[in-house]
Amino acid sequence: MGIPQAALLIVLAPLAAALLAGLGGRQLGRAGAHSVCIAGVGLSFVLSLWVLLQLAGGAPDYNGAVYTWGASDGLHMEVGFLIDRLSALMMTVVTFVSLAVHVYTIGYMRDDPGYQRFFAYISLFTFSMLMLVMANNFLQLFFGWEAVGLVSYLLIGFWYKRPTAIFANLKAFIVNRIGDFGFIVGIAAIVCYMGSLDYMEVFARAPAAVELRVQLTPGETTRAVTLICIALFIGAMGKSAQVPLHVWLPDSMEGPTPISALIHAATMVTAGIFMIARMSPLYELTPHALHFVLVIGATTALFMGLLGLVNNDIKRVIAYSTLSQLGYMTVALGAGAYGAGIFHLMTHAFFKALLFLAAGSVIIAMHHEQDMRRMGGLRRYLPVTYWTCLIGSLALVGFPGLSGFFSKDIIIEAVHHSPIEGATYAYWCVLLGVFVTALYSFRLLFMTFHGRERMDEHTREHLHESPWVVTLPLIALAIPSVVIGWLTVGPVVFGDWFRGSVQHGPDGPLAILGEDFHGPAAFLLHAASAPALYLAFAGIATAWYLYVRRPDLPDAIARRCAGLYRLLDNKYYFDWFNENVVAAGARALGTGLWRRGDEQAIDGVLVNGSARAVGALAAVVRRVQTGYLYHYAFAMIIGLALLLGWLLLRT
Amino acid sequence: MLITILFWVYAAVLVGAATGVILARNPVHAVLLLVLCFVTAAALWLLLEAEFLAVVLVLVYVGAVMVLFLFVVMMLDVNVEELRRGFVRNAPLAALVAVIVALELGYALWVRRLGVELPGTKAPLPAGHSNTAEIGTVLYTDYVWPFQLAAVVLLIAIVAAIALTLRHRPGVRQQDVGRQVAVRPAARVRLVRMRSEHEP
Amino acid sequence: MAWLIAQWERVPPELQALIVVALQIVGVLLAVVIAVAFLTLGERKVIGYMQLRYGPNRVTFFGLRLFRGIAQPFADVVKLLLKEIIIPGAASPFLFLLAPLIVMLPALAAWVVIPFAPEFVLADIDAGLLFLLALTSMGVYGIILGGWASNSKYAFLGSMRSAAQMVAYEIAMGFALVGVLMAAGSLNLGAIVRAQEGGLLSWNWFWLFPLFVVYFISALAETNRAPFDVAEGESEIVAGFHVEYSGATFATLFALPEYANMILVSTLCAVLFFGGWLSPVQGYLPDGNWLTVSGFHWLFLKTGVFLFLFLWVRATVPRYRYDQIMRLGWKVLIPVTLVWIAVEAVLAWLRVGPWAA
Amino acid sequence: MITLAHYLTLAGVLFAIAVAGIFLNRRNVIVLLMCIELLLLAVNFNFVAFSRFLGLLDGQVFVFFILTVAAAEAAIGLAILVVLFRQRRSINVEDLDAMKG
Repeated sequence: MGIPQAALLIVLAPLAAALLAGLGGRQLGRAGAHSVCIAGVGLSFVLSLWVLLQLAGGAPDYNGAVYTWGASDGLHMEVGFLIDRLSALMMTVVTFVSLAVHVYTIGYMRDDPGYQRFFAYISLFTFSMLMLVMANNFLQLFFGWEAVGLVSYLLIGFWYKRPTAIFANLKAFIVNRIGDFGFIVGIAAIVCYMGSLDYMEVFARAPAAVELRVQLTPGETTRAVTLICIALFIGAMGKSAQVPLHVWLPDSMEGPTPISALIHAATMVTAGIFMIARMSPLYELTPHALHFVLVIGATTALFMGLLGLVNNDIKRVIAYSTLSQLGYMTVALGAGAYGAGIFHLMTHAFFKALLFLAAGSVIIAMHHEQDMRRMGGLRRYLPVTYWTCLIGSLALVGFPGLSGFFSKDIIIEAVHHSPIEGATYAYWCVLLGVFVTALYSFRLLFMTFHGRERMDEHTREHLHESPWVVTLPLIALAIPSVVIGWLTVGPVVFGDWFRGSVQHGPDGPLAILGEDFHGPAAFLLHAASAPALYLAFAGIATAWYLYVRRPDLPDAIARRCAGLYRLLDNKYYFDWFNENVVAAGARALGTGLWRRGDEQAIDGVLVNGSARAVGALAAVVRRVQTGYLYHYAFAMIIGLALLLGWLLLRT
Repeated sequence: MLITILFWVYAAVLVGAATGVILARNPVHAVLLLVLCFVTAAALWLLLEAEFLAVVLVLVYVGAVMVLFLFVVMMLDVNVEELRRGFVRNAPLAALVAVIVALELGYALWVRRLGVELPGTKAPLPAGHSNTAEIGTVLYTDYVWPFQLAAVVLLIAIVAAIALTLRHRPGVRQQDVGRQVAVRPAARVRLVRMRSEHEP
Repeated sequence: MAWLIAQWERVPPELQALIVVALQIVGVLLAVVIAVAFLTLGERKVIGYMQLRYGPNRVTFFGLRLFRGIAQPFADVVKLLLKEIIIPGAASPFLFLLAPLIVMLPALAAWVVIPFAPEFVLADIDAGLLFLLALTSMGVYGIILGGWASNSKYAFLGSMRSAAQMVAYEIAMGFALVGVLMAAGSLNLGAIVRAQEGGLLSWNWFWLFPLFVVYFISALAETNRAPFDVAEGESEIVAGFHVEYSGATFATLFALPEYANMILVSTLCAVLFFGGWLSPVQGYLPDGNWLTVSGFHWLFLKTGVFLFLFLWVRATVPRYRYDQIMRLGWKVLIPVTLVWIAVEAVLAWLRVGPWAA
Repeated sequence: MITLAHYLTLAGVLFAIAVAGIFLNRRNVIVLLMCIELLLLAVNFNFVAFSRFLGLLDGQVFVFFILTVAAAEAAIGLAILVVLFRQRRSINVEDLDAMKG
């Protein structure tokens, strides 16, 4: 078996599993459904790992079409795979997290009536994500992109009887559509200016097309490649939840927790990051677009993290954390350190999935209670969850040696060295972000697992550790959270792992950092001289002080800084703005169009008016149309005579 | 000389018959006069050495189309008198329009000339000349697609005419040849062996 | 005699030609009319013998007993011509009198294109076959008009039946003729005969046998002969379209055209499918033998055979019902001709048989 | 001698007669149809005459097609007429005014 066959199997196994579980779920039963899906995803994971090892061992990249389903005017529309180290890495991460989530779901969804449907969805989701990651052309990328959006819509609204879930999935869908609009404009611009959908052809033609300009506003031209990159990034903003298209992600916590882990931590939201890394040959051509990316990412990284400080829903805190971390990745991309972004994506996938699953474990134990104010002191009841959660949190805040430490530190350093305009702003954002990250992470940890037990008696009596299907994935994710950074930072970020798949500028920040890199241990020592580490520790200490030592203090601070607190509590009024300006405006516009445009202009003037006009005209013409055959015959003959006369008299 | 005489005779008959067609009181007479028109027209076409078309005109129009007209005229119980109302009242207008058209055509023909050598005559075609073969040659080569199209038009006309006039009358017994042929003796006759009542 | 020839020389050549042609026409017509007269006699005798009775045997010339009944036709003619012509009161007199003429005219006019012998044909026109078709299609007018002008429901019904039947069978007949002209490559009847040179098996009937059968059946129907004589079905509609006619009008509407048409289609059968004036043993016996010489006698003989067939059929086959006639015409004969024309086209394309050259 | 002009004039006269016929027999659909046949005959006359005098065969081919189409038209027209008569017991054009507003 070669890589092409493996690639096909990797994609098709989850699809087949999804179809089996989705269409034949009733026949398969619960056990059958989860067995099929886990087997499918497991096969995908094993094969992905095999492909990754093959590529690591020096196997050549695979880039080929499987099926051509349309060719029009030189434009080939194909299903094709590009298997290089970037996509292999993504495949492995996606399938691994997905496998963990699959196993975890057995425990989490045990009593849910939509068990088989859920498994079908998550397998389908895995398939979509793999199609996205493995695409070798924009059309398939778009297919995967939309399929991921669709399945996330289905999954967020999985509990479709809850109004909030319906609201959340609609919100996610609509916000993603806005991003997708930009995305498809980008693809269209690529077809327009590059004349191809294939990645490699586009990349090959891009340098020649750099000077193509497009006139967006009168008298002012923009470079086409900048337009393309910004349009694509708008798509990425939707998927990867960057400000201001981030609003759907916290709300999407309405879905079952495994989904939160799968979609909103490890896979779907990383699609944007992955896509921009994949498009790095295009982005390298246009500093303007990178500047845009950098500023958006930095803003997201800091300000979304701040929101995590005031929220009391355990899953939402993690969701804001995800937003913040996505901001970090985007910053890395904007700084031109694509490898760092992908590296953080990978490490983040592990510890964020871990955190979500741990939160899920807590939620199971608390009988679907998500408010942290009703928790506390849980570490005695849920030891495995506690320890794995602690590992995840430490990885997240960047505890030295853990995976998050490496990835985050590299990003901060990369931004520091970035020549892109706005890098200073970004640097301060990400640096402060470290403190904020530590603060909210440990706020969550302390509020949940330490301190006074604030739950009611009934809940306390039933507290017990989750079953092994829940804890096993926790442990399985905890291990890479700890070690993956140490093991892979060298080759992935500073080595030539991504050579050929991701293009870094020759004087990019990673090149500068790479000169000083002498292995993970040295990196560890070097970090001790940077502010980030101390900020992280400061954050942890502050959290401990506020939520363990003086639990009364946060409320007092909130009262003192009421304006700031209200700003944060209302999420910077984004939702308010969307609800009352955008949505209300759209509704008002719709109502206006309906009343004025549809009822008055179209129905009134065009439809009824034209009918009335025709009627009035017909009333006149009716006198001519006698209905007698011979009148028409006379008209014809007289007309003929007149025509003949005219022809003859016309000299 | 002979041709000139024939032309004038036929032309006179043609014009007279045509006038009769439009003035005839009885539609049957009109049909018959129209048949006469077609026959004289065919004769005139023979003078023009268009034998094939002349024969086809008789074959198709006289032999088929006008028979159809005759059938319809005879079978429909038409109140002729009622249809003639307004005949006289319309006559001046009809004459006026006809004269205008005739004048226009005459003007076009005799004054404007339209670039045609009108008084020219043609020598008769050579003896071995076959108008039918010539038309056939052109029809099956240059005009083969229009020819097929014309065939389709006729087919549609057949189908349409049948579809329009076909009606199923209840209670009419019709012969089903297929069923008649399919009859087997065993289905109709049963042979019964009986003992004779009296001993011989 | 010499004076006559001298007078003849003084006549202008154009007029000479006209007189010659006129004499030829009169000759042919006379022959046809006499043949019709004797055909009526022949019919009665033949059917009489077939039905074990005598037929006409009283009227003779000057009491000669040898050919008893031989003068019967002349007696009939005299009788018919002397009878009163009755015009029904509500009839349309002009059309009533016109109808018989319209029937008779095509039946006689068709003879101009019949090649009687290698060098004898009144009008050797190229489109002879088309001319025949055109003329036969005109015969239907007389019948319709005769029936309609009589202002009698029986006559009208009979004429309608007859007209529908003729129109229907004309199509099958026309298709059969298409096969013939495909085989000969010409519409000229003389050319059609010449294309069949070479003895019995090179005549058209051999390769176009289905078309010949269709043609013969259609001919029976076209002439309103038994078993297709529902137009005059005595038991149903008295006597059909000619029920109101009498005397000379009856003779010209009914007797003369019907028998003239019978002779015509028999002759056409001989010309189109049986080699016309050609000898059947041509090519089988050495040349110069008196049997191999082509000539009018062969045509006469063949026509006689077909006329006998007509009579034979009348004597033996029961009358068809009207719907059966229509069914036979539209659903059997026309498809058969279509199929065989297709077969013939394929044969010609493959250059089989007479198309080998 | 008979020239092209003779035939064209004859056709013109025929055409004018047919036009007059349409005006005269405005109530009788059958005669109307016959007048149309006359019109077509007049037109065909022109075609045949021109074909002969210009020495081009196309005119005759065109007449052939006109005959075809006219035959089809007559067949369908008469079929419609028969159906009409069955429905209305009349072929008076003035009775056929269902379209009249």
